[in-house]
Amino acid sequence: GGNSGSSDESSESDGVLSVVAAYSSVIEEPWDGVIHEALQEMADAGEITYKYIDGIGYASGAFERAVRQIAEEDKPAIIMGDSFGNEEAARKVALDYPDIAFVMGSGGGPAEPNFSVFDNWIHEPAYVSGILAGSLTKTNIIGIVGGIPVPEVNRIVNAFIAGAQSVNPKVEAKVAFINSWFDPAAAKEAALSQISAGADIMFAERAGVIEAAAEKGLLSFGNQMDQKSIAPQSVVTSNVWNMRPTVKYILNQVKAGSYTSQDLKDFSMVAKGGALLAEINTGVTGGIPAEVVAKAEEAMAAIKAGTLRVDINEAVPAGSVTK
Amino acid sequence: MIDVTEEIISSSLRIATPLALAALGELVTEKSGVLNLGVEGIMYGSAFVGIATAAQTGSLTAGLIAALVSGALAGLIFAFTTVTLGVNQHVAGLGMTLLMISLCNTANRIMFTADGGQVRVDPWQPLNFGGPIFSQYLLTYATFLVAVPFVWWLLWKSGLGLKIRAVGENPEAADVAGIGVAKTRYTAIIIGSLFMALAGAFITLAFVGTFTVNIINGRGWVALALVIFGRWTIGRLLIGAALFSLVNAGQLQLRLLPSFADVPFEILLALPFLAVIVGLAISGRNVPYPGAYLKPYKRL
Amino acid sequence: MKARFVLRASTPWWRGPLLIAAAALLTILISAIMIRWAGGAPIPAVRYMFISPLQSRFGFTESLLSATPLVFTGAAVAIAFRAGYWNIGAEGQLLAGTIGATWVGLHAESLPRIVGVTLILLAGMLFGALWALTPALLRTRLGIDEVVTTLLLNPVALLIITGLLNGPWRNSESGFPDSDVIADSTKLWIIWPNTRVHFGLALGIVIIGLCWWFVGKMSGGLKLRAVGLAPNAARIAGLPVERTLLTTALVSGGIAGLGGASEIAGVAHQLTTGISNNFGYTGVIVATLAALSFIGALLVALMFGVITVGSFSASRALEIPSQIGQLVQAVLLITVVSALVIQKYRIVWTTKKSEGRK
Amino acid sequence: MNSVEGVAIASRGGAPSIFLRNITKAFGETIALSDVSLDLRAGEVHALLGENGAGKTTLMKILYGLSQPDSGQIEADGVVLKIESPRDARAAGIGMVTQHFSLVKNMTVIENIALASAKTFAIDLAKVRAEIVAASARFGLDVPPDAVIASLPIALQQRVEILKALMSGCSYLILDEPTAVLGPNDIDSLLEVIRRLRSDAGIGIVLISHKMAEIEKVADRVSVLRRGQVVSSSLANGITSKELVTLMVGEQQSGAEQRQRSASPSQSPILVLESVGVSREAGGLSDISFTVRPGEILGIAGVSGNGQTELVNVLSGTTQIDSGTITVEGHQLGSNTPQSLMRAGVGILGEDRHASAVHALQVVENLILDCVEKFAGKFQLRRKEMLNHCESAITQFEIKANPKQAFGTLSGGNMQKVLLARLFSRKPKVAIISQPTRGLDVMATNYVRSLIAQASKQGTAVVLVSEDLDEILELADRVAVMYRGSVVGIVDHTAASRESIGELMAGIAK
Ligand SMILES: Nc1ncnc2c1ncn2[C@@H]1O[C@H](COP(=O)(O)OP(=O)(O)OP(=O)(O)O)[C@@H](O)[C@H]1O
Ligand SMILES: Nc1ncnc2c1ncn2[C@@H]1O[C@H](COP(=O)(O)OP(=O)(O)OP(=O)(O)O)[C@@H](O)[C@H]1O
Ligand SMILES: [Mg+2]
Ligand SMILES: [Mg+2]
Repeated sequence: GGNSGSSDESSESDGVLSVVAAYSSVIEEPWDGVIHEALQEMADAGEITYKYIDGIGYASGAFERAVRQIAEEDKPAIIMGDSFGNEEAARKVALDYPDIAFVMGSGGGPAEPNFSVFDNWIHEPAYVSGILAGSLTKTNIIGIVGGIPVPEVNRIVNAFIAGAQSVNPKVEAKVAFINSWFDPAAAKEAALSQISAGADIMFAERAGVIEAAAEKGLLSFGNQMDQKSIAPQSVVTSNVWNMRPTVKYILNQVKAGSYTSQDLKDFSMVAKGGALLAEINTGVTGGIPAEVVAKAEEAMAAIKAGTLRVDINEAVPAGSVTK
Repeated sequence: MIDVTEEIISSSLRIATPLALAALGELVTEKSGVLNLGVEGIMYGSAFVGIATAAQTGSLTAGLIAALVSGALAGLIFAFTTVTLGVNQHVAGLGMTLLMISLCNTANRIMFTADGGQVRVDPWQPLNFGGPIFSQYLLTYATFLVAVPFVWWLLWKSGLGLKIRAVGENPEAADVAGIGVAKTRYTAIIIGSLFMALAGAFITLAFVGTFTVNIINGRGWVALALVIFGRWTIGRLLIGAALFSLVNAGQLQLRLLPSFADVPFEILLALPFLAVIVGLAISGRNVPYPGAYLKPYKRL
Repeated sequence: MKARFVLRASTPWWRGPLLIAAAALLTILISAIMIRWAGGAPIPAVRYMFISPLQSRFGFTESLLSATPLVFTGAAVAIAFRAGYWNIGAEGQLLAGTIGATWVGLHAESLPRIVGVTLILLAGMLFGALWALTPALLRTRLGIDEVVTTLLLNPVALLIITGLLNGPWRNSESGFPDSDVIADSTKLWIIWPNTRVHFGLALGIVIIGLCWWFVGKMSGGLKLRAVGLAPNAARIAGLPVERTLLTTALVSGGIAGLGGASEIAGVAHQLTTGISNNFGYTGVIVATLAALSFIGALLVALMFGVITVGSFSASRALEIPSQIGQLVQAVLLITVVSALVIQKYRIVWTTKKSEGRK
Repeated sequence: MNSVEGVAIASRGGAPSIFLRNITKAFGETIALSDVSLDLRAGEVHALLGENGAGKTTLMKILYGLSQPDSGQIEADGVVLKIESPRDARAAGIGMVTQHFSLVKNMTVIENIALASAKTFAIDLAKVRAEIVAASARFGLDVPPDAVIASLPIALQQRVEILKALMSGCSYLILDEPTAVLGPNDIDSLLEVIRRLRSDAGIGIVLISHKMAEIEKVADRVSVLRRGQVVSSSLANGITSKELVTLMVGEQQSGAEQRQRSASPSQSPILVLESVGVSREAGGLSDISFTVRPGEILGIAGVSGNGQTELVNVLSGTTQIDSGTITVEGHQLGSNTPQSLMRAGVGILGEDRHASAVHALQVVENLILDCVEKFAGKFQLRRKEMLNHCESAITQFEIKANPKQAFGTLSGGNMQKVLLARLFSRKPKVAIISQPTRGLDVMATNYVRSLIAQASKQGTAVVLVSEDLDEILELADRVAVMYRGSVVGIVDHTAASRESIGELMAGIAK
């Protein structure tokens, strides 16, 4: 990785904090892309200096080396990144550098004194996407292609299915996992096989699925980012994860000197603006009936108001899921 | 619901396209006595160069041409090191693969992904002649209707093919017959690289319309396996490609069934490699390697 | 103009080093072009990549750590190549070693550490050797070329790991495709306090020493070299060519597998799908750049360790892609290997044929 | 010596039309050709003579573009020819049949011939076939067009080679030792073909041969090469065979004393082969039986390609037998591996000295390669003892070499001596010696032959395989003749003559 951002090298001159990120995957992969986007925006606004290293992967010792190098050589105020699959390494380094705030995407809990965790808690917008999908399907078969069936993926997929079945109990969801975080070609092939099995709406938990839906003239739902631009005629909406609230909160904490390790889950949920539903794209092929849009917006409002709670279900949703 | 078998066949053809193209390229190369382990890298390079050019010029055709040029260039470098210099073919091939992958990843970062974006083009769409089986990309039709007969004609019917085979079997004899061994091997390597480049371009320009790290994902190694599985004949090579693609497409369908949720499909994906090893073991001492396989030739 | 390569009668001693230096320079030049293109400054980049890791204790020890798996795979490839056994399968053998090691690591609770460590290393070695067995048998029994068979088993090993990690070995806490952490009793000792440098490095150096001494000094080593240089001559002299090849292949696989175990027990402490960052393939480069000498392999492995650490530093400091580190290694391979060949030849330029006729 | 231009008159052919001028060529430190000039005429058979290694092949390879001279040039009709590849040579009307055939073994005759003229795209095998049939008739060279080369006997393969060259339209044809691989009958028909080509087609032929009889039969002009230099070039009828031999080897005549053969040896045989057979894929031997007594030399004669190489491979253990038995000193071998043979006391000198040793290793290392264990210390090889052993071998066998020198840098004669030293220092009970003097000069040849004689005197049983019939007649007590993979007759030295053995070699049963 490299970056643009401020040219200011020092760690804390005139209150500009330095943040260095370590990504296991590459920044074009949406999960890390969301974090990168938020940090880059802060850097462009002059609020932080930002550097990153990406594509570190899961080779033995690589992630720990990258994070240690950052801690040793850049001495930043904050190290962010995703420690999924490199959990042990990240936590070990954090213990050795108690003065640096470690803020990591993680499936585990926070660790004293300086290891905070966040995650993409976008099951709420996923539920609402599901409502749209359940209303729009004609074959009552929905195709879902996920990365690897880990709890954080499962809960999004399950929420999507629950949402669909809440408005249309006949919905059958076909779920396939490509067992990779980023393999658009495999994801597309899996999506095409679901389409051939009758799916007429596709949920693109991973990259590659929207392309399949677009090729077959079907509707699709994006994940992590607003992915409308990939295929404006196909993408109804996306479950968007927004890291800005998390980043802002952490910056304030560190600036104020009151940073402690914590679970930042709330900042990635709808209530605090960390999760949202992208603007519903009524321009897709065949359009979207107004009452369906209304239903979705109603559900979203209810979630914001706290009157609708979306269940968290982290069980593996395998094969075909019917109610 | 659409007929599943029909869809599996359709999907197999799609999966088989880059494999068959790359394997044909490797076949032409190996028939000249040269093992090109750079196949994975050449595919990677053309996949990237193809889409990068298409994105910059807005023309998929320009992308395809650029991909072919990149393939030819990579082939040229490989030919220079192995034919002219006589470097170990396996070392040069692995080097080529590592070079192309690291070069493209670096260029991709510099050109397209520095701010988290990704290169995208509107890819070629399948041409629909009715039914899922006949809804395929132009390149898929071209592969099976043009490239396969062409390579068959090239290797077994044309004068160049005769030269390639002679050079691969007995370079000394070919040399004495007045055939430029180096020239013929360069030609075979470059023709082979062009097919590998087509295979790479198919993945980005037709199939996914984007480029990501690890886009080739071992397809080059599968192509290599297919050539040996096919005992250096086109018919058997195609049978191998068909079997592998059917297994691959079939497992994607099987994954949809609840009872198969826990089946380790990785074993199925390992099949082509294992099939080659078993096949070699069964043929025993009768593996029809080209006579000059892996041997550099130098006149004194 | 047409170039012709003519074998030199004799090569002055300085030509080799000179050409290799030229190759290194060419590599740096090509890298510099890429660095410029990426918007970085080439000279500091080269300094970050090759020198700065050596200037701090942290950088140095991390370089040692990165070099450790390459010491094993470099030695594994070098010893096989010396015997004329073209083992391109160190990657798969290392991966097989990680499987064996993880299996022990997950089942070896409450053993004394010395026992646990011995077991995990033995398992890695055994699995690596077993992974090398089939191609070796095919070669020695049926004369089937090992280049392709060893190569094609690499993706198979990776698929088995993926299968294990998506299935029975999936992490019991996170559900991620990485195994649980191995038992403490099987973790290797840290040999340089307060760094990550572990016992595996010492083991690797011992292996290098053993290989060097065996191949150079022992009777078995003389046989191995003879088989590698001229198998028919060795056969005529009554040397057991097939047995030597088989043994060497298994030893080579065992060393690569040991490298896998060293990574699991020394650093990673768990199996991941990406556990090997092409360590086996890089081993082929390491051995080739070292011209198959063991001490050379150790030095090249260390250099690659430095480049690995240095390219991360350069990447962040100069904001250039970290992928350039790998690029440097690949370009270095091609230029140096070409230089090693070219040094044996004299290039004669001849004019076009038509000009030749008077 | 006659000057090259001096004898142009009265020649059968016309004026010289291809000149090789001042050709020099060195391989590393070996000077293969130094300042060689030669001229070739159309319609004339020009014989090229010289010992092994004199440079004949090298010179012709240069003419045919397979090798480039370090200096010198080739001219035709006053024009300098730039021959950089066989393609250039053929364009200049020069064709060549190399010492080792240049045919693609698993292609058909048609494909092999089409190769030479193959264009890039269209290729019409039917047309090539018709051309082959026509050319066969025209030159009197019958070949089966659809047969795969590997299935043809050597003589037919050679015919394909000649036809291939002729069909490319050459007016000069180089034949490098074409008769070495043929039996007497095939030799006669080849010579007939050569005469016809010269007289009917007006083709200029360069014939390389070691056999005076053939030269006498067909040559119009004879040139002799010695150590890379032309020492004579003259009309054939102006010079006798004896003079030619002197020209070839120099004044120091072969002074080898005749071996004293023991009167009928009484001891029982030490090596017994009974009905030994080897499958076709492994070379094809059938029903080979013979015995050798201690102190006896059994010569194995035969036209090359009749199973001698395979027999040596069987006795060195590199080819496994499929039937029959091998018994050494009364003990039947379970299987004929190199190890079991060596343990039984069988030693071997392979036919190709370059293939029998490791060029890159030192002389001292090569010398102990077959008994490495003897020098294995607990922790490392005992270098000192190895060197001592080597020094004494160097002295005893008069080897001109330094123990630490790389074997590949030795001259052929010295290589052969090192390998003989390796063989005899094991004190083998049976020595299998194959082509011991191939490529050696006269002095080295005599020395090697005396070593073999000496070993047999000391009780070693020797199996001597040689293509050189004179060598066998000089050394052997009995001669076994091989034909098509079996032994067709064993003749006592008292009854052995060139003629009797020649008939057996040609497969003409008595
Ligand atoms: N490729 C080579 N490398 C090194 N030396 C060579 C090579 N080819 C030939 N020589 C040497 O050049 C000399 C001439 O060899 P050449 O083959 O021309 O002899 P020749 O007269 O044809 O012998 P023969 O009667 O055995 O065919 C020999 O000393 C030979 O060893
Ligand atoms: N096939 C070969 N491979 C490698 N080197 C060869 C080969 N043939 C010949 N040479 C080299 O050519 C040189 C001469 O070899 P050759 O066998 O002709 O002996 P020679 O010089 O004729 O021997 P002598 O001087 O005893 O007659 C040697 O240095 C040898 O290394
Ligand atoms: Mg000689
Ligand atoms: Mg010769």
